[in-house]
Amino acid sequence: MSAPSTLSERDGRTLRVDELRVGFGGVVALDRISMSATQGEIVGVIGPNGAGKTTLFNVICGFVRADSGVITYDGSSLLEHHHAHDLTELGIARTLQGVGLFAGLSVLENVMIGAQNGLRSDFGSAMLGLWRSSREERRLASRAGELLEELGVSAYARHFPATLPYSIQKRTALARALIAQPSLLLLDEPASGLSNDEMDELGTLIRGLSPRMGVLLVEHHMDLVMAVCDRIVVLNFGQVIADGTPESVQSNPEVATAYLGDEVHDSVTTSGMSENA
Amino acid sequence: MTPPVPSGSWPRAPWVRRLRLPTQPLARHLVLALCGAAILYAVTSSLSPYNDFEVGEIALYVIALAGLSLLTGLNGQISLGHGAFMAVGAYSAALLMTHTHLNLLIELVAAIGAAGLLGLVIGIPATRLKGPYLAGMTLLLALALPPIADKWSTTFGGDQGLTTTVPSAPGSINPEEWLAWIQIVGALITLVLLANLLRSRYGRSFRAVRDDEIAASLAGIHVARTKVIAFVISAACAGLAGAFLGLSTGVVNTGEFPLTLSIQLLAAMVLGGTGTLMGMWWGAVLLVYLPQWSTSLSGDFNLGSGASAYLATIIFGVVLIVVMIAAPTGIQGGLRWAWRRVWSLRSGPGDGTPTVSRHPA
Amino acid sequence: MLEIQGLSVSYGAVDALKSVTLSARPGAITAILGANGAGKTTLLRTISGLVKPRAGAVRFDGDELLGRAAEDIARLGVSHVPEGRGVIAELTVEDNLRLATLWCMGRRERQKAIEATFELFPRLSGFRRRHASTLSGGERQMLVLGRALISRPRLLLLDEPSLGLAPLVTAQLMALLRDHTQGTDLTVVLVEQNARSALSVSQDAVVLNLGEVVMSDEAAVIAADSGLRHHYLGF
Amino acid sequence: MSLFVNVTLNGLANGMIFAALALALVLIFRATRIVNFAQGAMGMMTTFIASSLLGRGVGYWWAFLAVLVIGFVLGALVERVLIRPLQGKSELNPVIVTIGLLVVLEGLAGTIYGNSSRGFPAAYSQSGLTVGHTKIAFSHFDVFILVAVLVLMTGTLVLFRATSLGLRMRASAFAGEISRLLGVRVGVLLTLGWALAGVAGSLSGLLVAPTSSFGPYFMDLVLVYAFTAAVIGGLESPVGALIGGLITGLSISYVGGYLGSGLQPLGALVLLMVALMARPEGIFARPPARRV
Repeated sequence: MSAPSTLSERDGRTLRVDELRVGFGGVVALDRISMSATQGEIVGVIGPNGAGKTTLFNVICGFVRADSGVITYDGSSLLEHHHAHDLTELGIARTLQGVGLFAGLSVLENVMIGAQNGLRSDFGSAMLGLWRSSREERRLASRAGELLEELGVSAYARHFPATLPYSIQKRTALARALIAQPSLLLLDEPASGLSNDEMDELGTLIRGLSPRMGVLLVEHHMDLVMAVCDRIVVLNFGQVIADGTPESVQSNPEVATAYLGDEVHDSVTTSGMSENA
Repeated sequence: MTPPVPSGSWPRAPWVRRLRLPTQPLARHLVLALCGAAILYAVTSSLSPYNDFEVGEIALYVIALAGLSLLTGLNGQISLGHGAFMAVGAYSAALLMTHTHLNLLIELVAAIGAAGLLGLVIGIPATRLKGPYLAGMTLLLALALPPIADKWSTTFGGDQGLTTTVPSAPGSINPEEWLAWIQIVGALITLVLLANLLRSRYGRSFRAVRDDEIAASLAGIHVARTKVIAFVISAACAGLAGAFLGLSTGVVNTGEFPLTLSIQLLAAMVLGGTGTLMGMWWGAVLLVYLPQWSTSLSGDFNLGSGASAYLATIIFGVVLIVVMIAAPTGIQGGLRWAWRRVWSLRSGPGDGTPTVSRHPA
Repeated sequence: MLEIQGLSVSYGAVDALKSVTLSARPGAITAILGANGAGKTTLLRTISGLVKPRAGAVRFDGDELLGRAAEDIARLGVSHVPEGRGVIAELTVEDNLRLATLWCMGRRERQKAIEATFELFPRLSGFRRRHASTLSGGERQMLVLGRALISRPRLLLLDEPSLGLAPLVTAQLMALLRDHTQGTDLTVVLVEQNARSALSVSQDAVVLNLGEVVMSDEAAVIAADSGLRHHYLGF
Repeated sequence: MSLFVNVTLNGLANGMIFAALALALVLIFRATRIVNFAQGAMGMMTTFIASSLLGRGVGYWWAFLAVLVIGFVLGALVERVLIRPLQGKSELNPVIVTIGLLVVLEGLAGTIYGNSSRGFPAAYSQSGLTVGHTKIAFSHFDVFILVAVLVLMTGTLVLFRATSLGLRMRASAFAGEISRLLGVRVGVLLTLGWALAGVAGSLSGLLVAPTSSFGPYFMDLVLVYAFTAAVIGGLESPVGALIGGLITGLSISYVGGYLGSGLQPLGALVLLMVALMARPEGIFARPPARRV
């Protein structure tokens, strides 16, 4: 993929999350968290199951409403009058857990979908099948084809996703996010279901994105996170418990405890359950 | 509807490979339409006037079915009330014919517009509804609209209905053939326009929204707008078909648009192949001929005249059930499958020729 | 004795379990550890009949479990507590408990069993007629655990009971589990992310990674192995 | 004023019938997330069977009872033969299958019994009661409707709230997988839900037939009104079905009384659209959790 020509204009776009609070019923999913990610930076968001990582993504994308707090991207708020379909125009793209591909669209079409918001031709010319529309279609298709080529899956361009190996599907989903040339990419568990080798390739791929865009990476495979991230934000029980370089996170005992838990000593008895639960 | 089964490899016959269709959508679809027109011309000019009349009816049902196929098959929205949109189109055109002396073209455009408008009214709440809710609402629509014409019988002609007039045929062409041609041209134009649309980003958006609304919105697609567009287009097609139906029957009254019509449209669409355009020709043929076949069938089995009226209904119902449980791809899907089988047997197993994306048109 | 041999499970194009072989003995807790996506939940769902495997065998006390319906496996004395505190939120606390006894107890015995469960979790007894949806996370976990134990199972499958619980509650839960298993013939398979607390109450442990068994030993041995930390944290 | 009273009473009786059929839709929807569009046609079919039985000299109450049993069996049969194979497919497939069943049943009824509408006897007198010195539009039969539907509703509630069978049914409707893990035979209970819905549908057919033009299509409108009622009630709760039934019955009765009966379906459509716009999942339903 060629770097967008407008790179210099977009340089330094930043996602800022400030004192964000989200609750479902009585449960606090995100408890006044603050963090940021700037274009060119790869930020990992980790934490044990249920820590609030996916909720954070969902608030950014407008699927979940925040109770309080602020999210801005490049200065504009993402919380008011904000819909998921506006994200691409702001330069934000997201992949979904699993693959989230369209089963009834070929791999090529799945990728084309990602950038068709930028098309100019109107409804009339599409319906009449005018050159204006079809030329644009052809250009989009060839751009999608090039991107698939770069990701090494162009052989499958005309296949339907369900018939393909999982790693190919994952790459297609990534291509769909990349074709919009986002300045911020949200990756939701991109490595799930991949083998070790495939994960290494994914790591190289993500690293290669970094000058062009900011990447927010939710991932459970620590090898990958530690290898590719510039900075890591650790969530636990909806709070940020660490934010720093991979090295600092690795040496943080609180992080290890969040993942591994504490030992249960013989002195702990069940009689206390009634009071403390 | 289950999304169409991915086709995997689809080898083509050698002569098909040599006969390249243009890739530009308009050119491609015009070529196909002209071929279709030539075949239909040969058919209509050799048939009796009554058969011409039937070919015209087939053409008008193709219009309605294509719209329904787009809505249900490609956009995942179901309508059990497409008969109501046909009624709106028929009455709009017939009212203009009774009260004004406009060109047929303007009357047809009015029918399309009126039905499209109703499509907008129904389509906007529909964007928020899941399958069963939308099905129930459109079912109610099919039952709610016709009584309105009875209520204001002075405007809508009550039981008698409104009469329609077919523009007189030029030259020595007989009127049935002329009407058939008006309807065939209407059908071909509709199919070309829809096929163009489906090969553009709009067609892709329809299918993306059907498959996964959340992923579609993340790709920048305005989900609600896309669904409303699909609904309006589909309703507009039904409106045109309704206006043509009025021309065929010569009179527009509420008896023409019972709930059964809406359900038969659904059955014909499902049987033809949900989500295809060409498959709608099969569906339309069934809509026109199944009642006749079932009448003669019940005559053969001495089921009595009462039964014959219902046999077609039963067959449509059974078809809906069987296709949904056993073969969700319908006739068109079955033919494609058979075609692939034949050619994969010819070219032998393990023939890894490049696969072809399955375009809906 | 639970014996699993060569168990392989795929979801479409993804291999969730690759020829997993392990066993769990009665009177002991066997911890299944591993990072998210390692295949732990799939393992439990296959044992209890919710997922059909591609290949392999699952035997419990000589009975082959594969090929049986989930409700029949439950009636063999297998209690599976699914991930995410599987209370039935629309039912009351008491109805949640009662539901688990319908197939195995008469009216009088059932009432006794319910009272015994409330004695085990005194906190729940105040909420008998409250809908389960009103319970806190810890209370829900008590309820599902009580519901799993009320039918006196021979095999207990627990999927991440500590999920979202405060550390102290987790510790108490684990201690309860430990006390409840010792000296009985109950077989417990405990799937946990919270490795240290799980290991401290378990006798045996198995570590899964990408659907494969990478470590399998006594819990104390695995707790002392630095490889475990690596599988979790990558460092 | 007397028009208003009569229209209200009429709406009440109709509302109870809609509630019965709405209950049938609710029983099925909450267990299987399917709206059975053939529920009305199934009630039509069983009413025709009742008509045949009466024609052969079977006593009214025996026929009544027999038809409820037939409704039970028919409901179970439909679930096992037509609905079970659709498990795991898209939500549009069951919609289309039940619509197919609807037209098959209507076609069969037309073939066997003919199209001309015939009379169907009412259990009690249909002439209006006299209150004081004025005759009101509420008959002994309307009282029977009221009682019969209330018995049905109460029976359903008692079943669900006070029996272990009802507990199993609720559990498998709310959480099928967890219920299976607790040894509940969910598949059987789903069939039972359809069977009970069949009883409610049969009852509504028997109650509608005397006051309508009894023929193959006489339940079509009743079904869409019941659907409206069920949606207003949230499609989940029997009590919601009752409230929705009364709201729908009264609304369309007022539309019929003041604007003309031809506009009743349109009135119901407007009511349904307003309800769906206000709360797409029904007025009395809990807001759904959004899954991403």
